[in-house]
Order: sequence, then C-alpha cells, then structure tokens
Amino acid sequence: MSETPTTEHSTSDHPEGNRKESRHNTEDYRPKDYQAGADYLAEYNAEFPLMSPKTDLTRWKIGPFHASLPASMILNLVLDGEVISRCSVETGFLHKGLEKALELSPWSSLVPYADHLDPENAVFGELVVCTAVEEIAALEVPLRARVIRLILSELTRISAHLSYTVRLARSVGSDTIVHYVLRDRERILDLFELLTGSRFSLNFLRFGGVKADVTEGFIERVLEICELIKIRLKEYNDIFTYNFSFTRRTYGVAVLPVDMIQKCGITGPNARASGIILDLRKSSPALGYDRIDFQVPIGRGESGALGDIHDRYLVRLREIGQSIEILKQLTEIIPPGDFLEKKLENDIKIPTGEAYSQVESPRGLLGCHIVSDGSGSPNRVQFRTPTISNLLCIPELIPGTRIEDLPVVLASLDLGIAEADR
Amino acid sequence: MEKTLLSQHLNRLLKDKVLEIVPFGRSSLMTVWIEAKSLLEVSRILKEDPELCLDWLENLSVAQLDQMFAVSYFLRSYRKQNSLVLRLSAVPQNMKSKIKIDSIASFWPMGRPMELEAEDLFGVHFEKTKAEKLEKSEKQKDDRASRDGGDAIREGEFQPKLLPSGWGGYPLRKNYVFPGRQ
Amino acid sequence: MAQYLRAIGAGAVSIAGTCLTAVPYLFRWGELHKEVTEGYPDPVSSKTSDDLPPRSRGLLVNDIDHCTGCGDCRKICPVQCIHLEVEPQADDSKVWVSRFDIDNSKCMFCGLCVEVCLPGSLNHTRQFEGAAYELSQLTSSFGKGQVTAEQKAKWAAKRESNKKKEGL
Amino acid sequence: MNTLDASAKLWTSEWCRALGFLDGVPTWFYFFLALVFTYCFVVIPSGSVLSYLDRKLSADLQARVGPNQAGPAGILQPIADFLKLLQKQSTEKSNWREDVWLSIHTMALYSTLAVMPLGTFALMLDTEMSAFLPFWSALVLALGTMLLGFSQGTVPGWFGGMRIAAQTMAGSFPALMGLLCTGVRTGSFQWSQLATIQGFSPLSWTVFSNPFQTIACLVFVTSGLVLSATPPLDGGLSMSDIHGGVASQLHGRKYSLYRFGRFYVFFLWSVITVVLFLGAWILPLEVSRFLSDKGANRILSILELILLLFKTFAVMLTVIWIARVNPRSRVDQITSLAWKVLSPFSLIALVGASLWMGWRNLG
Repeated sequence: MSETPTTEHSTSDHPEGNRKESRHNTEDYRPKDYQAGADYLAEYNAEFPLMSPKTDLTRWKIGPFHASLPASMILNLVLDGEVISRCSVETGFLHKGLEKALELSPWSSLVPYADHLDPENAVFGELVVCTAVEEIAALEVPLRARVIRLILSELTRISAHLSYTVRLARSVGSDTIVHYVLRDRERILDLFELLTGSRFSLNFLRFGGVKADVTEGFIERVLEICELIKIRLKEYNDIFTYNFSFTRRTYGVAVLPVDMIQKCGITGPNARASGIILDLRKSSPALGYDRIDFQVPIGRGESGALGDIHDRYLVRLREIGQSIEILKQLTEIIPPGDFLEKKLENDIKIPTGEAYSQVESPRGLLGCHIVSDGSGSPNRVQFRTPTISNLLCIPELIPGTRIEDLPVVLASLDLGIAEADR
Repeated sequence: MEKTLLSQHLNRLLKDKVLEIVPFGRSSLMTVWIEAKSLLEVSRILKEDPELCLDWLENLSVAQLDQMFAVSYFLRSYRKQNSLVLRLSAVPQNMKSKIKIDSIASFWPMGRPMELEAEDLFGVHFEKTKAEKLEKSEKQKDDRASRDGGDAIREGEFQPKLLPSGWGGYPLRKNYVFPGRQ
Repeated sequence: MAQYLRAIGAGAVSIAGTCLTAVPYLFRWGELHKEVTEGYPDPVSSKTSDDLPPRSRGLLVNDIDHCTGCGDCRKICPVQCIHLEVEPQADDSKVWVSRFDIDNSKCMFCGLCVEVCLPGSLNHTRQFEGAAYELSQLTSSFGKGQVTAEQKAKWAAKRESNKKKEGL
Repeated sequence: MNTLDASAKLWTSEWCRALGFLDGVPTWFYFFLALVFTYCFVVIPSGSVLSYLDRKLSADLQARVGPNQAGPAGILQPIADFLKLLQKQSTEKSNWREDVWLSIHTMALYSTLAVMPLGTFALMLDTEMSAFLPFWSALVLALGTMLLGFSQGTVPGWFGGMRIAAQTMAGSFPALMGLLCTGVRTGSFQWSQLATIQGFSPLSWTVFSNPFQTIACLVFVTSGLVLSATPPLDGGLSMSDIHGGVASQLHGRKYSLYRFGRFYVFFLWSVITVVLFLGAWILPLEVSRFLSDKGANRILSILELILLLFKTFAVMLTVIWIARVNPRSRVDQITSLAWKVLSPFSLIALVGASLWMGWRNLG
C-alpha cells in the first residue's frame, strides 16, 4: 500500500481525515531550479508520478507503514537518483494518550500502564514511575527489592539489545542470525514469565518494592542464561558482526557526530557509540549500581569513522556483555529480607509534591516527571523519552545515504515509536 | 556545583529576573522561578554562562494546577555536573484559549519536539522569535509548503503530530471533555 | 593492489567462515544447536497450560460462592473491564452477586484485581487461549443471575422484619 | 537445422512411440513436444523439489523445523504453495502495461528451453552459438523486468527495474568472459563438444583442468548470480527498502509466473555452469558404452539427466546456503563487485587459459 509515492492512503488510522488534506497540497515537489511555471502541474500525473515530466529529483513519501520503517511514521524523502537529498519525519500515529490515561486512573494502576510506555522495555517504564512516586512519598525500598529490580532491568537490557540486533539484521537481509537471536531472547522472556507471570507486560514493580519474591531456582536460571548468552555472543560475532557484507554496509554509514548528539540531546548507546561517556548507571548513584564493578562500553571507531552504524551495533553487543557481568555480581549480592514495604492498597494516596526521576533505559535516558496534588490519582505524569531525540536527528542524519541504507540507518537508531508517541 | 553556591551564582547572574529559588520536590535539584516575559533573556544567560554551561534541555514538562500552567525546563550540562529546573507560570485568558510563550528552540534545538507536543496537547503555543521566523522563510522561499501555511510539512524537519489537525480542545487540560462523553 | 587483493581475500574468508558457523546447526551437533521450534497446536511438542510457570497470568476466573461483591476489583481495574451488579440479600452481611462479567477483550492481564481480592475468590487460571468466534463470547460471566422482582421483594421484607427484630 | 531435426527427433520419437503416438508426425511437432516435455517434466519438478529443499535447508541452518504439515515432513508444501497462489486474486486494478511486459518477458524467457542442455540425447539446438543463447534469456529477463517495473509507475518498481538492469549490465561481461574461457579449452561452443571434452572423474572436469579455469568457474558462477539477481546478490529485489522491487505490485498468479521465471534463470544458469565446468552429464565411460551398445538410450538419457540434475542441485543449494547466512549486499556494491573484481579476474582467466592452452599445444 504505502509504497505508492503520491496517492494518499489510509486516512482511517486517524479519526479525522482533514489532517491529511493539508498534506495533499504539498504532494508534488519541484526542484528549486525548475522554471516551467504553472503548466508543470497540468502535466503532473498524479496516478503515475514517475511518468510526469522528468525532473532531477523524485519525491517519495514512505509510511505510515512500510517494510523499511521500524515503526509507524511518515518519511518524506527527496531523492536524487538513489541518494536521499532531503527528508522530513512525521510521527504521532501511535499516540495512545498514555499521559492522559495515567492522570485519570488511580495511583495503583500507574504501574500496569507504565508497562505500555515502551512494551519492549516494560521494566524501565515501571521503574521510572516507581522511583518518582517513591521520591514524592519518601518510601524506602528494601535492599532485596532493589536488587531484584536491577536484575530485571539488566535482563530487559539484554533482551532489548538482542531485539535491536534482530531489527538490524532484518534490515540488511540476514535471516539466519535473526532466528538465533530470537531463540536466545526467548529464554529471557521465559525468565520474566517465571518471575512475574507474564512475558511482556510484567506489572511486577510496586511503590516501595516489588510484587513478589524471586521464585525458587530463578537465580540459578539467571546464571545459566548468562553463561548461555556469553557463548552465543561469540557465535553472533562469527556469523554476523564481522561478516564482510555486513561491515561493508555499515562501516562509515550514517555517522553521528558529537555536535549533532549534543544538538539533539541524544543519550544512551547511540551517544556512547560516538564516544560520549554518558551513562546514568555510573553517574547517578541513586540507581544502585554503585556497588557493582562494570564498564561503560563506548564506540572505538574500528571502522575508521567513530559513531557509524557498526559502532552503534558493537556498543550494544558489548553492553550485553557488561550486563552479564552485572547480573553475575547481582546474584552474588542479593540480600535476604523483605521485598515490599507494605502490600498494595486499593485507594492509595500519595502526598502532594513532585519528582523527576531518571533511569538509563536501553534506548537512552528515560525520565519521568510526576506531579501529585494529594488526590487519588496523579495530577500530571510526563515522560522524557530517548526516542524523541533519536527521531530529531534523522532529518540531518539521513541525507547523503542511499535508499537501500535507509532501513539500516533507521534500525540502527533504535527507535521505540511507542514511547515517542506515548 | 553546590546547592548554595548555585543559588548565589544564579542570583548574581540573573539579578532581578529570578522570582524565587526553591528546591525541586525532595530532590537535590533547584527550581528557578522566572517570569514568562524574561524567558529568552534568562535562557541566553544560562546557556552562555561558562560556569553553568547549561547546553542540554533534557526535558520540557507542562503541568496544570487549577487555572495555572507551570512550564518546567529541566536543564543540564553535557560537560559539567550542573542541572537545574527553570520554571515559569502562565494563565490563559479562558480555559479554551492558547497560552503564548517564547520558544527556546534557538538555544536548545532538542526542545522543539517537546514544545510541539505541548502545543498539541496543552495548547501552550511556543512562539518562535522573529529572527528565527525570518531565517525559516528565507530558507523556504520557493517551497510550496511555506505558502500553504504553517501546517504543511517542511523538508528537513521532525514533526511529532500527536493529534489530527483541527482536533477540538487540548486533551491534557483538566477541563477537557472527551468526544462523545458530553 | 595489495590492498585490493587483501580485501578480496578477506571477503572470501569472511563469507566462508560465516557459512561454516551455521554448519553445526545443519547436523544438530550438541545441545546448543538443536532446533527450537515449538508447533503451536501440535499436541506432541507444544506447550500446554501445565508447562507454564506457576505465576502465569491467564484468563480470570471468579469463584462466585466466595465472592463478597465488594467491588474492589472493579475499582482498581485500570481498563474497567469488570462489570459488577449486586443485590442486597435477606441477611445484611451477604449480597447476591447477580452479575460479574469480565470483558476479556479489554482485560490487560495485569493481575491487580487478584491482588486486591480479599476473599481470594478471583484468580488467574492457566488458560491462555481466549479466541472466540463472536464478540459476546469474549466476555466471561460468573454472576449468579438476575433476581426476580418477587425474590427482591421477599428479601426486602425479610430485611425489614430483621431490622424490626433488632429494633425491638 | 539438421542437428535440430535430428536430435529432437531422436530424443522425442522414442518417447512418442512409448506413449503410443504415430510415427511420421512433422518435425515441428517433435520440437514442440520436446519443449513441453522439458518444461513439464524437468523444469517444474526441479522448481518444486528445489523450493522444498531450500525451505528445509534454510530451516535447518536457522534452528527451525521448516515445512512439516503438508504431507510427510512437509513434502507436499510446494504443491500447497502453488495451489494457494492460484487461488489468490489481485487486489489492484489490472494494468495493461504490466500484463504486456510480463507476458513478453515470460515468452522470451522460456524460449531458451530450446537450448537447454540436458543430456546427450536431449540437445535440441547444438550449434556453435548455442552456449551464447542463455545470455539472451538473462538479458531479456532484465529488460523485461526493467520495463515491467517502469510500467508500474511506483517507486519500488522504478528502482527495482533500474537496479536489475544495472546489475545485469555489470554481470554480463564477466560471465561472457568465463564462457569464453571454456571455449578456449574446447575449441567449440557446441554443448556436445563442451560436455564430451570432460569426463566422469572430477580431475577431468574443466574447472580443475588448470588454475585459470578454476578462476573462470568462480567468476562465472558469481557473475551469474549478479546477472540473474539471485540472492545473496539481489540488490534489485531487496525486501527491506523497496518491498522486493518489481514483485511488490504483482499478486497471485502473476507473481507466481514472475517468481518462477526468476527461478528458471537461476536453474538455467546452474545447469550451464555444470555443463561448462563441472563435468556435465558425463557418466563413467564403461556405463555409457555398455548402455549404448545395448541400445538402451532411454535409460542412458535418464541416468544422464539424473546426474546433471544432482550436480545442478548441489550448485544451487550451495548458493542458497551462502545466501541464507550472509546479509544482502547493496546494489552499488554488487555492480562494483562485478566491474572491479569479477571483470579483471575474468580477463586474467581468459588470458591465462589461452596462454596455458598455447603453451601446451606448443609443448
């Protein structure tokens, strides 16, 4: 459907069609040096645009659904041959009204809703909400619960980076590694199911702790999976990371320079791949990583260009390795004791106040600003999501690449459109 | 920077533009209340001050407390450990009208999508400065998009459009009525 | 020239190495290289509800005899998928839960309702197959049924008499 | 035309008699019958067998099971696929340009059945030109695909068509040079000559006759992949950015026609590779002499066909194996591979092979 370059399609994904009307007007594109005037429009063939009088540049509108897009959004490309010369991005197709829903629902349902902020990294949505609420209400989290939270978040980080690998491999058309990686991610989802009873929407964290203690054998299985993933990482390197075709498609493509990162506010692995050491796990002791010995992998520019697609991929692979180290240490230091201060009440009230909490999610810095007015539901819950910054850099990053690189570049940026649109 | 040092420094820098410096919730952050009209000047000072070096707008949050809208800018520095919350309040003429605040996108470009979101959902219109508008129109003189008005898509931009154009009301305001629930 | 030849050699070696990495899978050598597909409706290899971990959150079930009709679950549900109607019974401490519907198409299986259920009547089953042919079949009803007007009047009369007794 | 008449008659008349046809039907009928026979009993079964093997092989490589529902071990899956594609109807409005180009390119494509070398008795066109004719199929396929893409008027069609054309242009030169290398050894481009100069034992195959022929064989296979846009060198059919290029607008029966044409070029190319370099259909000398002495030409041709198809499948499965585990290359990288790597090496192979032959003849 969406590959037809000009005709406007699905107006049904938005309640009102007139939003699209305005877009229609800008449908044709004239290069700046085109002088023919009004007769251009008369000859313009709307059904088969490529049969219109030839101009140097082609306009191609991709989206909202297309194989090369990692999520639903619209890309307006101006193509010079196969090279993209300009591009604009439009999102908002997955707007769920999450922030409004959180305002309307009681405090107790904050956590299950926060799962849906970014379904892939459900724990981080819960974590950021819980940390903020605990700060407002001055709730103390037992040490055991903190460690369980850290174990869950590191497992999620591994799973998120594995699915990143899947998306990147799919975009370059490598099928086999996709199946290997998904197989291993499945083991992590099994662990979530064992601990929380659900694979994606965990609903496990509570204000002041976690819902339940670890089940029997959970810690052993975590260690088992750490060992397994370690073996698998080597296999991924053999089959994919340093594959000739893959490196040829990623070395030096779509380099994110440092000034663009600072201009767009990019955080997380994307920023670290360009050599910026920016990790809340190290800089913010409140997250509880201060007792753990680990490194923050940054891009090393092995391909000759620091911050290209391959660097972004390698940083994530190395982060998986570091997460395994963290998990091993966490399983050693997990203390006995309570896992929750007090059980969930039906109509829980949080005192008046506000808090801004940050966590280091797999995509970058995830922040949450919660304002409470002392009533049964929050006054305002606002999320600062890393994907917004990643989207902001696309119009500057993409021009100059070929359209075959477009899916690879988009996949390498790790866009979680669910959290960008909320 | 130390908390007390920071507030002293801010008082020295901004002089009478600061209304109040209070702690942000229970955290170690400082909230600097300013007036809406002095926003651009304060932003310029904060960004260009070599000691503060607040070159990163981490978050932009709007919250409604009764009739009053509080706009908070969470500022941070890439190179230094500084961070603070810049906050201003605005009251719309009535609950259906837009609020106009100056846009800080010329200082912190990463704030633009968040501003657009707030505009969609809260009806807080972040006005671009005249210089910026001029630059934009220079750049897109030939483009049909600019002739069609502000709603059209422009090249080289990221636009989050959380609501269809012409959507009635601002969903995140407290008095918002859901369609079909009058 | 040397660089050109080296690049060709590196490419050939890398592609051959990649192909060889997949060879163990071809012959299923060892535990690590087994196939992992689980056929879904296949009774031999697929997961049944018994294979699920103990905390698995499946479709909800309400043991209506123990349900007190307090409505805590309805209040806490983030998506408002529980519809509850109760009638006061003859005995003041008891209620008749005439309608207890869970809309499975809305339910997000968060499990909050199970957590707050005081009598412990609401529980998760291990059942995870909720597909149905009609929309109405997606609602699972546990209510005891609507009460007739006669019965209502009877109970009301009894309550009145109870009150009078107490008053006396 | 003599060879044509003779071989077509020789090959098909046996079958006609076996099937109860009368003797004395015209030559063109034999010829037609041979084409239909080749298509129905060689190409289509090979396609279905190979699609099954492809699925199973990639499933095994990817730690999956693969087709397992249709028939025992999913062996009926190709038939199920075919039936499904027949049922599908196009949702798009029919586009006459598309129909025209699709049918033209299909007709041109299958005309190369006439030169398909399938055994000693299954050579319909055995002239000095016959080895060059398959280029016709690849070039026509590229042209047809390009025009098909242009006629669709969509961006994927446009770019898919352009890329296919560019790839074929880039790949045809080294492929031609690789073919010339074998001609240097044989001194002829007749299929029968190209085949009979080799033997059953691998040592007598052209590919191992001298190092330059080995280079020529590798270049020939790789440039064949470039030429026919077969994975892993199928930038023009890339799924991730342009939805498979030209195929993105084709549905149902049209798609199956197009898709099978793609397979046919790949198959044809592998058959030619086997005939040129990998010992063709040549059985051990004792076997073929014994059978021809007995006059059992039918059994002989069947055995030859089996050997040829076995080798062809081996070549094709190797290519599929490489394609499954390696990422897809970008189209500009593919064309640069063809121009900058394959072309120089094919020239080296040609010069080297000529000098080798000359030196041996002098010695």
